[in-house]
Parts: sequence; structure tokens; C-alpha cells
Amino acid sequence: MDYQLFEIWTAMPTLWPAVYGLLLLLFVPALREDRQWLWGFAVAGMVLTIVVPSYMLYHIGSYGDYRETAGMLGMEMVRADRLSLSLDILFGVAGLLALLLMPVYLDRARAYRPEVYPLTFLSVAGMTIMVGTDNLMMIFLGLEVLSISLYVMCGIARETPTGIEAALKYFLLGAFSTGFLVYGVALLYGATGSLDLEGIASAVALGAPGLAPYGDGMLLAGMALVIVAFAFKIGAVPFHFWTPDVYQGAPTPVTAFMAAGTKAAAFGVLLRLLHTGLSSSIDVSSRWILALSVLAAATMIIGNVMALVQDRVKRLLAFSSVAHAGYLLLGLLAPLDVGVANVVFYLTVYTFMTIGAFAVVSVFQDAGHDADHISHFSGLWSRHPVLAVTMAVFLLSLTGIPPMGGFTCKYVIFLSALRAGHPLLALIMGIAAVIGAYYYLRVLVAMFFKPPEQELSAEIVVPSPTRVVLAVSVVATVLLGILPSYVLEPLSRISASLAMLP
Amino acid sequence: MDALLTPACCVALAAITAVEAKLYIAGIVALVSGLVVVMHRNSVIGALFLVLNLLSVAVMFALLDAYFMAVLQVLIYAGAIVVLIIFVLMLLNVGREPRGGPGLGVRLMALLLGLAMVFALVRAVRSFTPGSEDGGVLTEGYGTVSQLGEALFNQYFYPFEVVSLALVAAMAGAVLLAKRYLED
Amino acid sequence: MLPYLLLIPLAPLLGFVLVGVLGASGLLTDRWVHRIAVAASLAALVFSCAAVWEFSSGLDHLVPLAEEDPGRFLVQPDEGDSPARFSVTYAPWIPLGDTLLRGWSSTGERTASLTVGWTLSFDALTAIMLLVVAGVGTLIHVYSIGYMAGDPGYSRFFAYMNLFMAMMLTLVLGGNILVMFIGWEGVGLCSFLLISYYYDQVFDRESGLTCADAGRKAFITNRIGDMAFVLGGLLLLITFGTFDFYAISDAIDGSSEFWYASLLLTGVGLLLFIGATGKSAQIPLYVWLPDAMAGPTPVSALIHAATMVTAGVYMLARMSSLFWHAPGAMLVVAVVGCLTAVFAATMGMAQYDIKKALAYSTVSQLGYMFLGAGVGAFVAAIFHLVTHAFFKACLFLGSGSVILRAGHSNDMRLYGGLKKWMPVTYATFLISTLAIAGFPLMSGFMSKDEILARSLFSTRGHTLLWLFGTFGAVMTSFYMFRAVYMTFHGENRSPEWVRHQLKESPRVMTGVLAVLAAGALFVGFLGVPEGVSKLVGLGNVNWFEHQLHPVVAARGVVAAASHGEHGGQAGVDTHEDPAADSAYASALTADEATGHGEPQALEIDVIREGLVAHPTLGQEWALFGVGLGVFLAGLGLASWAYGNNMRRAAAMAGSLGFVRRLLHRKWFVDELYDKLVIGPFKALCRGADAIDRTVVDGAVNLAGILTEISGQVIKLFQTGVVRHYAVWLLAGTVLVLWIVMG
Amino acid sequence: MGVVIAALTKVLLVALVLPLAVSIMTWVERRGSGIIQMRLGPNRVGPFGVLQPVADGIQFFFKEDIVSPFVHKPTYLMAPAVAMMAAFIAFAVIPFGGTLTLTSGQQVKLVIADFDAGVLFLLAASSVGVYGVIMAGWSSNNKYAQLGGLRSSSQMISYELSFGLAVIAVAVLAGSLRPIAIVEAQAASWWYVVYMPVGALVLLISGFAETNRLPFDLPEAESELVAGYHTEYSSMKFALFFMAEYINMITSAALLVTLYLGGYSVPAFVSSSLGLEGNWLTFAQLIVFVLKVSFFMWLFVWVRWTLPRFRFDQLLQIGWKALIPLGFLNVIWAAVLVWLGWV
Amino acid sequence: MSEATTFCLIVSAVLFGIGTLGVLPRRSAITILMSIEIMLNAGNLALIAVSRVLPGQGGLGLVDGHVFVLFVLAIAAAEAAVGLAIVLALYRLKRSTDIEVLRLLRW
Repeated sequence: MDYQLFEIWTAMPTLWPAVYGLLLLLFVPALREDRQWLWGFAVAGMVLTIVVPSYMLYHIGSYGDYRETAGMLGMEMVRADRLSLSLDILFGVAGLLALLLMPVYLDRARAYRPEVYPLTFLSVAGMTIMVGTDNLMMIFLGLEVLSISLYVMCGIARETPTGIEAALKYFLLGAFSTGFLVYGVALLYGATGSLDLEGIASAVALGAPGLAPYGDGMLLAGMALVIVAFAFKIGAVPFHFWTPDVYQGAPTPVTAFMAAGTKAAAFGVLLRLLHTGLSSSIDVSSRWILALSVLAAATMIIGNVMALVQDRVKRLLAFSSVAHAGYLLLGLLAPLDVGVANVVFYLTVYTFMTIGAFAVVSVFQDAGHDADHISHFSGLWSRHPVLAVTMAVFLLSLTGIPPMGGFTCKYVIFLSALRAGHPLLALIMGIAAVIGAYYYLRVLVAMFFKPPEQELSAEIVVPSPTRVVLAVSVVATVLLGILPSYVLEPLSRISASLAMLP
Repeated sequence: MDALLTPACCVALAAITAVEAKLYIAGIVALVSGLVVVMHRNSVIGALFLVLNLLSVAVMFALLDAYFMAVLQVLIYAGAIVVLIIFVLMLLNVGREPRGGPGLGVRLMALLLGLAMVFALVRAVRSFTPGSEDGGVLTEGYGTVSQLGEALFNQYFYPFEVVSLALVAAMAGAVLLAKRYLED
Repeated sequence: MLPYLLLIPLAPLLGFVLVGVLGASGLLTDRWVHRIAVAASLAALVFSCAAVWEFSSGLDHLVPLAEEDPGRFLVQPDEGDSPARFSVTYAPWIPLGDTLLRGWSSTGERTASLTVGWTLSFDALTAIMLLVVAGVGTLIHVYSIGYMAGDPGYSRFFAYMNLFMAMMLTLVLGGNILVMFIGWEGVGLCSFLLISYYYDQVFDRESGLTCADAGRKAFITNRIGDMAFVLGGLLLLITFGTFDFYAISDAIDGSSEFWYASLLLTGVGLLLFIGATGKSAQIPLYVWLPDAMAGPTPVSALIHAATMVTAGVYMLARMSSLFWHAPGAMLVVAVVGCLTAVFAATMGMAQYDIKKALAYSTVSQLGYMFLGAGVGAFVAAIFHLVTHAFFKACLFLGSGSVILRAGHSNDMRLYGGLKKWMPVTYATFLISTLAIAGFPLMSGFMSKDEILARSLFSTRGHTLLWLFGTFGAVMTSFYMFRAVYMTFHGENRSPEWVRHQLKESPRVMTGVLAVLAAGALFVGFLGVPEGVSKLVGLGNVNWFEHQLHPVVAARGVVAAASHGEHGGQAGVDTHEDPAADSAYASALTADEATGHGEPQALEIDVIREGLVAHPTLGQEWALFGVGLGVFLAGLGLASWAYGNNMRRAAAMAGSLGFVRRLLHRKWFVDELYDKLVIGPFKALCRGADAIDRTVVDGAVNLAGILTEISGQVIKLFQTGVVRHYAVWLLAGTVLVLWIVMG
Repeated sequence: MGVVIAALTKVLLVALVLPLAVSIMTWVERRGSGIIQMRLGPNRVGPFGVLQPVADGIQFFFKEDIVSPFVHKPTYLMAPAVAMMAAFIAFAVIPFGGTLTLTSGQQVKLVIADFDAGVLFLLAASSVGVYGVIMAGWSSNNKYAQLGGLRSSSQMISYELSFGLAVIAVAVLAGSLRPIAIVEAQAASWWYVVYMPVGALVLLISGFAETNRLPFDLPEAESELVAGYHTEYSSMKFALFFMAEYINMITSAALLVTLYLGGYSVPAFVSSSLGLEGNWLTFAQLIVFVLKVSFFMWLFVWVRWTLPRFRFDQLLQIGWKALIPLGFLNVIWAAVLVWLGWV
Repeated sequence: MSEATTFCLIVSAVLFGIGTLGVLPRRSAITILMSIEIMLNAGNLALIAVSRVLPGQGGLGLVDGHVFVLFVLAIAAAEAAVGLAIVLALYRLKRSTDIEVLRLLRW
């Protein structure tokens, strides 16, 4: 690939899903009834959404570790580096797996709404925008593209009270947190005179004797509010309240996509924002580290304790995702060169195992509703052994049992927490993991030991797209646990590429 | 009579020459109207006061030399968003909120937390000390359409396109969620 | 064969997949299920034997590969102090990055680029464990064919058993902490799955707990230990920059730095030990093991007696280098092991459930192993592990045989006189009882007395430890014979319908019992203690020690003098090894040559042999006598109390005049015994049991309940009302603002 | 000081002229409808009924001012004021002539506010104007009124977009949003209606909708909603609404003229051949402007009495499915024009 | 201009607080939406106020803040559209926009 060409390619990871999504949106009315075709187009497009950043990531080493472009006139607004490209691949994977789950959902739902396909593309585009930039404005816009698409996707089951309730809750609280983000960005902008992370970083570095050139308090307050906004997106305690309700109410494919994708995107932004924008002064970085430590501790504990008392698997997985956000926050606290690869790796594994788990849940549907009560899972071993084993793999991985991926990623995070000098948090993580084992086991027990409930003895049919999802997720979860170094090794080069221009 | 009184007030307001004084008045109007928005039990009244709030903020924009943004604020907020809100309010006829809000404890807690946050934020913004503000002169063409257009179509071209993405998503979504399908 | 070590765990794993998937889909008949499962287990055994054979026939043909590819195949040749050992890295696993260790170790900068690999390693310790695990495992697979026949979850059972084998073999073969941890967690998982096998049956009428509860309890308790294990492993990584067992051992042994006093090593040792207490059911984490008896009996035999629960001991032996250099940790190990041995024995005496009695016995025997490890007798501990695997497996399987025929009842009060119907079971059970109770020259005697002797004579031992241990041995003998008497002697107390169908178990079960009993009889001769062999004038014929000693003995050079201990030790008659003596001498001269004068830098190879003071012949005889006495005391007490078919027989015989008077007196004596001896003792045991139930068990349950309750309370905040969520959001914002802005 | 006086003068002038124009318009409307419907129309008060507006004014002043007890009073009272205010404010950016040179040498632009984003300001003001209708409709507490308000707001949202698109196309061509600049740009080339007839059409139709004129007078459709949002209004309050509507019409027409029809500009060949310059030219411009606006005012009347009213869904269909796409095409067309250098 | 800027910033902070608190006591989803608009508005005000006095090229005033405000406006419109659509769907189902009826998903 030619160097110049490569520079033009920089915006491709975003442009591709965006343009494809818009085109798809155009063709939805025409192809409405050709369900298979429409879905096929969507899947094909999403595959390319994975291919584009993969191709770039493969080549990026030849051209330095990152490229920037505005798509226009050479102003730095889009940034393609190892972090963004790795995460872009992840978003594509999450989108693809979700797309594979969707047709079954749409067939079973009361109304067929294929608009959800282009919306998936748009939200993937939003994610890529978020992580592929150095500019707070772009981060905000990407987040909003993502959020708006997701609000709608949550609400596509608008005939069901739970679906619309989930959408409204997600919307109200999400918009609320957007308010915090806007105000936080405004304060950061005021304190440093820049919306650019690079500018903020240099302002913070040169801010002596204070922290920022135009107002220390403003910088800190802005930082706090931005952290709050993203803590909301990742579902950190006490900003997590929406998570269980929305995860439960939203259509399962959307939940899977949301759980994996949004979290990855928000963490990608946090990595960039905190580690490159707000780390150039130890006074500043120590403060957000403290704040995130508190959040991480609370998140790990509350997430796990709450998951303990859930009877619905989707809700349980929602709280488990809260708990995992806590572990991920722990990875965030480590210095850049230690933590980044671990966080991204964790996100990778988490994407597969959580989407896999939700995919299993999505099999349990009756009359358009998710039949996800824990009792629906009882006796799964005798009803559908392969499905039971598959779910077991995901649950064990989520628990952190070696050699599943969940163990490996938890382990590296644990290690980085120790490395970063947070033994207490590491200890809390250990305790939290012990609690976590308990509720995952409940599902396992139900699946393997309890007899199937009589009224549920209808045969479980796993549609073939869902099978693909399950197969991919299982293989990835296990392989990432057994041979993670093939992923971790390349990821460890991210930190170098995150460094700012001199 | 009041029909004539209001323009008179506006004229009076316009006649105040000191920018600061106008700012203070607009700011206080904004705060009071904002308070009414959140306190009033009738959503339609709230929405109307939201318009007032937006207008006064727009006035503040204008006083801060951001004329174009002031116009856009009115155009987009008052002209589109709030009209939409009122439209829905009237369509559903849900103006009046049902009685019975949160308990006193929740109210009190929320109030305390809110005050704490406002306190912190006020403390934060008071720390704002831009370097050479008094000595400096305003950039030529500050706040004009051309300056903003220049920025939009050069430096911020890409985000500008992204906004359109958000709008398309919102449009498709709104149609998807609110349109009454034939099969319904 | 050696590079293909991987096949050993893979064979049963394949079996698991086949049996699990095909069996659950209903494609396999029961016959094929057990054929595949046993074949898989047998394959592991065959591969193990091949590996051991090749290992013992010398490693000369295995040349280390080139430097640039060190991971593929690395052999440490047997030279000097180092044991014969090698490891194979099949693939990289977790890269830890270049900078991870910077500034962390006490030695300053370390920037080793690390990748934890999929490493399997092999040495004498591994070999022994492999043979035990694969051997006993295969036997129990065979036994299960008979025991589980007709069970609705036949394929599930065998799938889990195969998975367990794979995991246990991984644990044993693992060349670094992480690979071992996979096995460690995996066996825990299998244990959980198998304990919960009869998920919905109530196994404990008092508390109404189901088997699933028991399984969960086991798993959670284990997880607590596992976390300590992980922490310990991480500390090791941070200290030594590697997870590799051999590398860690070499680092500890070969370091000229002063590890001896390092608090860090003690800390690591303690953490690892806590991990071991979880897996090996030591105080305070033993609570799960008695409940684990909820699983099928072959499971109890394999997992909860012979193999998995000994993983802790194995791990301690694997980390022996570390423990040698952490005397504080060793002391804790010894004390906890000793206390567990005694405490569990007291509880074992009050049980009527035969499996629970055996379970407490297991806990107690594990305590002995830890006692051995704690006083430095790692060889003896492993030896006891091996012998215990045989006789305890045999005991459990024997009890299984009884349970199967006695109407699936575990209650010994409903047994009695079974030797008439089940002669093979009786014979094997008795042999194993003799072995565990310490009948001279049987396997249990050899290993247990070795441990007790070491606990007395080792410089890290103590008379108190020995006293307690001996006391526990008396109780061991007592409760085992009590079980024998209650089960096999006297008159049958079973319900009528059971008595009609009493008969010997099928051949497939009794055959296994016989093999295991033979093992219990003869395995002991592999490791005849030095003292015993001296008594009969054979010299040191301890094959076991010869093989194992290089692996677990303390090596390396210890700066002795700064610990007054070694000064004293040098005076003790410790050495028979001229090489060591000369080393001592040369070290001494070297020291004088450098002119330090004082033994401050006196480096001396004392630990290798020195920590065990060798007793005199008289002391050996005395110990032998004590051992025999212990056995007899237990036997006597048991036969006195239980040898006469208990009360009910007396009452039945009471209608006869003359006999009645006799029996009345007998009964009176019994009563007296009950009042004076058994009463208080039972009270003690009940007290111990109550403490177990309320305090220790309670603490574990309480933690669970508290978590659950707090979950229920926090749940109330999840009101579903957006406004409340917003309040929390606001509260969080204020919190973050407050933290950030100070 | 002179600036202030000039500004106040302009304000007063406009404030006086606009109501005057409204009163003329009411007469024109009636007579025009009469002509179209082949009848006479008002012909009793003064010659040809020219004094009819005066009579109407007197009538409005002396009618009883009824305030229903069920209305939401503050809002009810504010509504006409808002409508009126917005109508006046919107006109502030319309240039109705070139530059007047006073004897003192002071240059006075014949526009109240020469504002950088003037066209947008007009849009903004007109979007505020809809609140008068909405407030009236809602506060009347009457279903007809409320429906009127509802219709008004949805109509507003729908047509604001095409309105804006038509404006943007002009901005693309002129390179400015300042009305004077747009007029000057047209004076330099041809009127933009020549380049973009579609844009002019879109703006015209949107203007009809924005001013609630037939065929888009859904908010006050007599046949369906009695009198729509101002059902409950009488006397002067009604008069204010009435005036606001007509002022809006004037503004709308003026905007169309300014954006697409060269505004006040007098073609160069005309002015040079007539030798117009200085203040004379300015007067000529003023006259040209008034003539152009008058034409469109007549058009408003003409259309009103010619076309039937649309159904509400048709109205929205036209807005979303015809005018907005056309508006977009027009913008693209404008871009193409600029790109090709034809303007 | 210093006091004026500070005043604007304080107004924006208080307005932000008002908007935040508005989310709390109200039951109508639409009122909550309006409160959120106030919050965004406060952010806009702060942006405009600081843009005016931040040093840019050739004098005071940075245009970045204005651009951001523009985008916030657009996003606010998009959010309002989606939010109102969701409210409409809710109303169709429950005949209410009261958030207290949203209680299916809890605990």
C-alpha cells in the first residue's frame, strides 16, 4: 500500500460502516421483504467492516504506528493507530455477531423491523469515531452517534412494555450523562483552551505552577464530569443503575452488541483521554487514578453482590458486565505501557464471552419475549447438551477459570494492578472474583443438575446463524485463553503508538 | 395592554447600553426561567419558559459576541426542539403531571447533592483566569458566519459530517419508533 | 515418549469430549461409555508408564536445543546437586511484557521479557504422582463400572471422571504455576460437578442441604484458597520474574542473596499454603470435605481421598525449595497440619456416617502429610500421600461396596456382621484398616511413622508436634477399627428387606478392591524408613527417598551463621555424607581464607541432610514400640467398646437368664464406659463437631449469607424509577467531583 | 447620536408602515376576492370601500373583549403579543432600499439591522412567531384551538426545513447570509430566480405554509376548527393576530423578493439610462422593492381565493416528500453552479 | 470583560445544577427531557463564555467552542427527536408518559 494512499485510508474504518449503513438505510424500504438478501448485505458489509481495520492494522507497522487525517486538508481529526484499529476490529466483530443473532430475533418478534441493520452499522461507525480521534468534539459526536443508534435499537421492540421501558430508561439516563459530558468538555476546554487531547496534554504539562493554564479547578471539575459521563457508559457503580434494566429489556442481540461494543468503545476513549490527555502532570493523573480506584472497588463489589441475587440470566449477565467493568477499570489504572494491552485484550475476550452468553440466552424465546429466567436453563444438559456445554464455557470464562480466556485476561489485569501498585484493589478483585464464582455456578447448576421444567420440554432449536455465533465465540474464548500471546503480543505495541506527537 | 407592554420592556432592555448590565439581566432571566421549567407542574408552561430560557441564553450569546450562535440557538432550540416538545405535549395532552412526586427524603437528598455539585462547579469556574484577557482585542471577525463556516468546512469538516450521521440515525430511529405501521 | 507428555492429559480430555458429547446426545450405550472412559484413563496410565520408563532409563539422548529456541525442549541433565528433570514448552501462553518487573524485585531492575508457556515438566516427583493418579484413577474407573451401573447419568459421570483425570494430570505435570493452576481450578470444577452429581438429594438431614449446595460450598471454599494461591504465584513472579517451577527453585537455591530471612518468601509460602489448605482441606478451609461426601462413592475415593485433596501436599513438595527457605511458613504448615490431624480425628470418632468418618479420616491423614511437609520431611509426606492413596481409596471403595449392598445407607448403625456376606470387601477393608492404623510393616505404618519420627527429630520438628501426632494416631486406629467393628462384626442391624439382598459386590468391584488392598500391603516397602531398615540391619533401602530426595531436598548454599541455628546445628551429628562434610570443611576454610573469622559468611551445605537429626538405634526401637503401642491402643479401645456387637445385641440376648446377667454386667460396663470415657469424649467430639458446624462452617456460610443479604439490600435501590437512578448518578458525580477536586 | 436617531427613525417608520400596509392589504384582499369571485366586495365605506380598513379598526377597538374563564390567563394574554412581536422583529433584517445619504453626510442603510446572519435571524424570528399560535391554541383550553396550535407547530417543523434549504441555496450562491450582500450579489449578476427557479418555488410555497395562508391555513381552517387557534380571541387581541399574519405575509414576500428577485436593486441599465444616482437611486430602489413585494402580496390573495385547502396529511406529505427533496436538489444545483463558475 | 465572563460561567454552573435537579423531582418523561436540554444549554453557555476570552490567533476568541456549541445543538435536536419518539411509543402502550409507570424492570 502506498504511503499516500494509506493516509487517505485513515478515515476508512469509520467511513466504511457509516457509508454502508446509510446506503443500507436507503435500500431497506426496497428490500424490506427480501429478508435474506437484506440480511446478507448487512453481514457482508459488517465483514468488510472487520476487514478494513484488520488490513490497516496489518500494514500500519510499515508506516509508523499511527496516521492522522481530517479526511480533509490535513487537520488532525481522525487518528488511526494501533489502539483505534484494534478496537475497530472488535466493534466489527461485535456488530457481526449481533447481526448474526438479529434475523432470528426479528422473525420471532411481533414486528419485522430491518432498520436495525443499518442502525447497527451506524453505531459501529459511532464507536470507531469515538476511539479513532484525539479530539473531544469527535469523541462527543461519536458517542452520540453510538448512543442515538442504540437508544433506537433498544426500542425496536416497541410493542413490548419492557422493550420500550428499557429504551426510555436508557435514553433518559444516557441523555443525562451526555449533559455531564458536554459540561465537562466545556470546562476542560476553558481550562486548557483546547479541545484536542494533544493540546490539553501540553497545556496540562505547561500548566505550572498550577495544573492548567486557565484554571485548575476548572480542569479538575471538567475531568470529573467527563469521567462521570464515561463511567456511565461503562456502567461503573454508582452510574450502573441503567445497566440491568436496559440489558434485560432490550432485544437480546442488541443487548449483546451493547454489552460488548459500548463498553469497548468507552474504555477505548477512557484509555486515550486519561492516559494521553490527562497524564502529563502527576498532580492531575493521581487524582483521576484515585477517583477511578474508588469507582473500580465499588463496581467490582456491588456488581458481583448484585448479580448474586438475580433470578434472570440476562439481568445476571448485566450485573456481571458491571463487575467486569470494575476489573477493566483496574486495568485502566495501570500506567500506559503496562495496562493498555491488558485492557484491550480483556475487552477482546469479554466481547466473545459475553456475546456468546447472550447468544445462548437469545435461544430461549417464547412469543417474542426473552425466556431468560434461571429456571428456563434447568436441565439444559439433558435437553441440548452442546448448548449447555457452550454456555458452560462462557460461564466458566466469565468466572475466570483457566484455561478459558476469561482467566487469562483477568490474570493480566490482576498483574497490572499489582504492577501499578494497587495491591488493595487487586485483593478486592480477588474477593469479587470469589463472589462471582457463586452466581455463575448457579446457572451451571441449573443447567447441569436440575431437571428440565415440564412446561418447557419443547425442543430447543438453535438456528444456524446463532450456531455460527456460538461456535465462533467458544473457539475464540478458548483459544484466547490457551494461546493469548498471539493477541497480547501485538497489543503490547499499542502503548508506543498512543504517545503524543512531540 | 400587556401586548404593548412587552415590546416596551424589550426596547427598554435594548436601551441599556452597558453590555454587563444586559448580561446580568439576561443571566438572571435565564436562571429564573430555568427554575420555573423544572419546578412547574405543568409541562406546557415549563416548555414555554424553556423557550424564554433559551432566548435569554441566546441574548447572552449575542452579548458575548457570538451572534451567529445566538441566532442558531433560537433557530434550532426554539424553532425546532421545543416546538417538537410542545407538539408532543399537546398531541398526547399530558401537560399536567400527576400528583405525588418523590418522598421528602429523596427530595432533600437530591437537593443537597445538587447544591453540593453546584457549589463545586461554581468553585471550579471561579478559578477561570484567562491569561491576557483585558489586554487582548477580539479576533477580527469573531463570531461571524464566515469564521464559523471556515472552521466548519476546513478543520471541523469531518465532525460536521459525523453530525449528519447522528441526525440520520435520529431521523430513522424516530420514524422507526413513532411511525404507526399498517400492521399495527 | 518424553516430548509427548502432552498425550498424558490429552487422552482423558479426549475421552471427556467423546463421552460427554456423544453420551449426552444419547449416541453411546452404557457399555461404550465405560469402554471409552476406561480406555482413556488407561491410555493416560500407559503413557505415564512409558514416560517414567524412559525417564528412568536415562535422559542422555535428550540434548537441549539451541539457545535461540530454548523453549521447545529443555533438559536439565543430572549433574551434581540437581535432580534429573526436564520440561517441554509446547507453546507460548501469556506474554507478560518487557517492563512488567521493572523496579519491583528486591534486586532492582529486571527487564526480562517473559512469556508464560504451556510447559509440562517431568521429574521423579511428577513420575510418582503420575503413576498414583493414573493408576488409582484407572482402577476407580473400572470400579465405577460396577458401582454406577444403571445410573441414569452414567455417561455424565464418566465424562466428568475423565475430565477430572485430565485436570489432575495437568496439575501434576504443569511446569509452571499457571499451568498447574489450570489443573488446580479444573479439578476443583470437576470436584464441584461430581459432588453435585446427585444434585437434588438431601445429604444432610439436619441442615437440609442438597448435594448441589455441598458442591457449591466446596467450590466456593476452594476459590478462597485459589485466590491465595494466585496471590502467592504473583508474588513469586514479582520476586523472581518467572512462573517456572524449576527456574524458581534454581533462583532460590542458587542465589547468593540472602533469601533466608526474606519475609517475602515466608509471605509467599503462607499464601501458597492457604491455597493448599483450600484444596487439601486443612484448618480452616476443611469444611467442604465432609460435605463433599455427597458425591458418588468412587468420586469420594478418587477425588476426595486419593488424588485431588493431595494436590496441596504435592504443591508444597513442588515448592519445597521455597519452604526450606521460609522456616516461619514451614512452622505454620507443621502446626496447622498437626492440629488438623488431631482435630479431624476427634471428629471422625463421633461419626455414624461411614463416608463421613472416612472423610474426617482423610482430613486427618492430610494433616499428617502437612505435618511431614512442615517439618521438612517432604519425602515422607509424599510417601504418605502414595500409601494413603491406596488404602484410603480401598477403604472408600470398600465402603461403597457396603453402601451399594446395604440399601444405599451410609449409617454404620444399620450395618453389622457384614463379613458374612461380603468376605472380599471385608478382607480388603480390614487390610486397609490395618494399614491406616499403622500395623507394623504395612504401608501406613511405614509412612506415618516416618512422618512422626521426623517430626520428633527434625530440627524443624518439636516434641509437641510428635506428641499430638501420636495422640492422633491412637485415635486413627480407634475410629478405623470402630468402623470395622460396626460394619463387619457383630450382628446385622439392617432392615429386613436389606438383609435379604445382602451379597458380595460384583467382580469388577471386588477385583479393584483386591488390587488396592495389595497396594496397601506392599507399597510400603518402596519406602521403608531408614530406622526400620536399620532395625533389621538392611541399611538404607528407602527406594522412595532415593528417587525423590534430589527433587524435594533443600539445596543451595545458605549463609548459616547469621542465624545462630546453624551454629548449633553443625554440632549435631548430622552427616554421613562425606561429600557434604568436605563441602562444609571447604566452606569453612574458604571462609577463613577470606578472613572473616566469625562464621558470619559461613556458607554451608547443611540443609541437604542436616535438618534431620538421625536417631540412635535405641530411639528407633522406642519409636517402633510406640508405633505398635499406638496401633494396639486404638484397636483395644475399639474392640472394648464396639467389639461386642453393641447394646442392641445385648438387649436382644437379655431374655436369656444366665447370659442376661452377664450381658447386664457387660452393659453396666458399657454404661460406665459410656459415662466415664466415651461420654466425656463424645462430648468433646461433639463439641469439636459443633465448633466445626457453627464456627468454622458458620463463618463460611455467614460470609455467603452476608453477601446474599447485602445483595438483597442493595437490590432495593434498584427501584426501577429513573429518578432514583438519577439521584445515584448525581451522588456519584458529587463523589467524583469531591475526590478529584479535593 | 445621529446613528441612534437614524435607527429610531427607521424603526418608527417600519412600525408605522407595516400596520398601514396591513390595512391596505385587508382592503386589497377583500376587493381581490370580490374580483375573483365575480362580486363587488366592500364598496360602501368610502370610494371603492377604501375606508373599510378604518371601519374595521374602529370595530376591533370597540368590540367587547371576552376572556373565557377557562383559559390559562397569562399565556392567553401573552400569545397575541408574542405573535405580533415576532412578526415585527422578523422584518428588522429586510433591506428595503440602498443607502440614503443625509445632508449631514451620514450614510444610512435602509434596513433596521444590517446583520451578518440576517436571513437566519429572520428564520429564527419567524420560528419564535409560531409560539404565539401555539400559546393561543393551548391556553384557550378548547379543542379546536388546541388542534389549531398542534397543526401549527407540526406545520412549522415541517416547512421550516424547506424554507431553510431554499435560503441556504441562496447563501451558497451569494456567499453570505447578509441580506444586503445577497441583494448586491444579485445586482451584480442576474436574479437568483433565473438560476434557481425551483428554489424560488420552494421558498414561495414554504412561505405560504409559514404564514398559515391558504391553501395551508390548517391552524385556523374555519370549516373544520371554527377559527382554529384564535377561536377564543376577540377584539384587539384578535386584531393583533390578524395583523401579525399579514405582517408575516409581507415579511415572507419581502424575503422572497430579497433572496430571489433582486430585492431592492434596480437593474444597472435602468438606473444608468434614467441617470439615477445618490438618493434618487435609493428612492427608486424603495419603489422597486415595494412594487415587487406588492406583486407577491397580490399573489397571496390570488392563491387564497383560487386554491382549495389541503388536508393535513397532504400538507405534511407535500412538505416532507416534495419540498424538502426539491430543496436539497436545489442546494446541490446551487453548489454545481458555483462549482462550474456560472455565478 | 472578566466579571462578565465569570458571571456567565457562574450562571452556566447554576443552570447546569438546575437542569440536573430538574431530572430528579419530575415524573413526566418530557419534563426530564427539558431539564436535560437545560443542562446542555448550560454547557453551551460555558463554551461560548470561555471561547470569548481564550487566546486565539490574532487576538482573543477561539472558534472551536462555537463549533462545539453548534454540534451540541444538532445533537440535542437529534436526541430530542429520538427521545420524543420513545415517549410516543411509551404513550401508545401505557397511555402515560409518567416515569413511575416504568417499573417492570427493577430489582
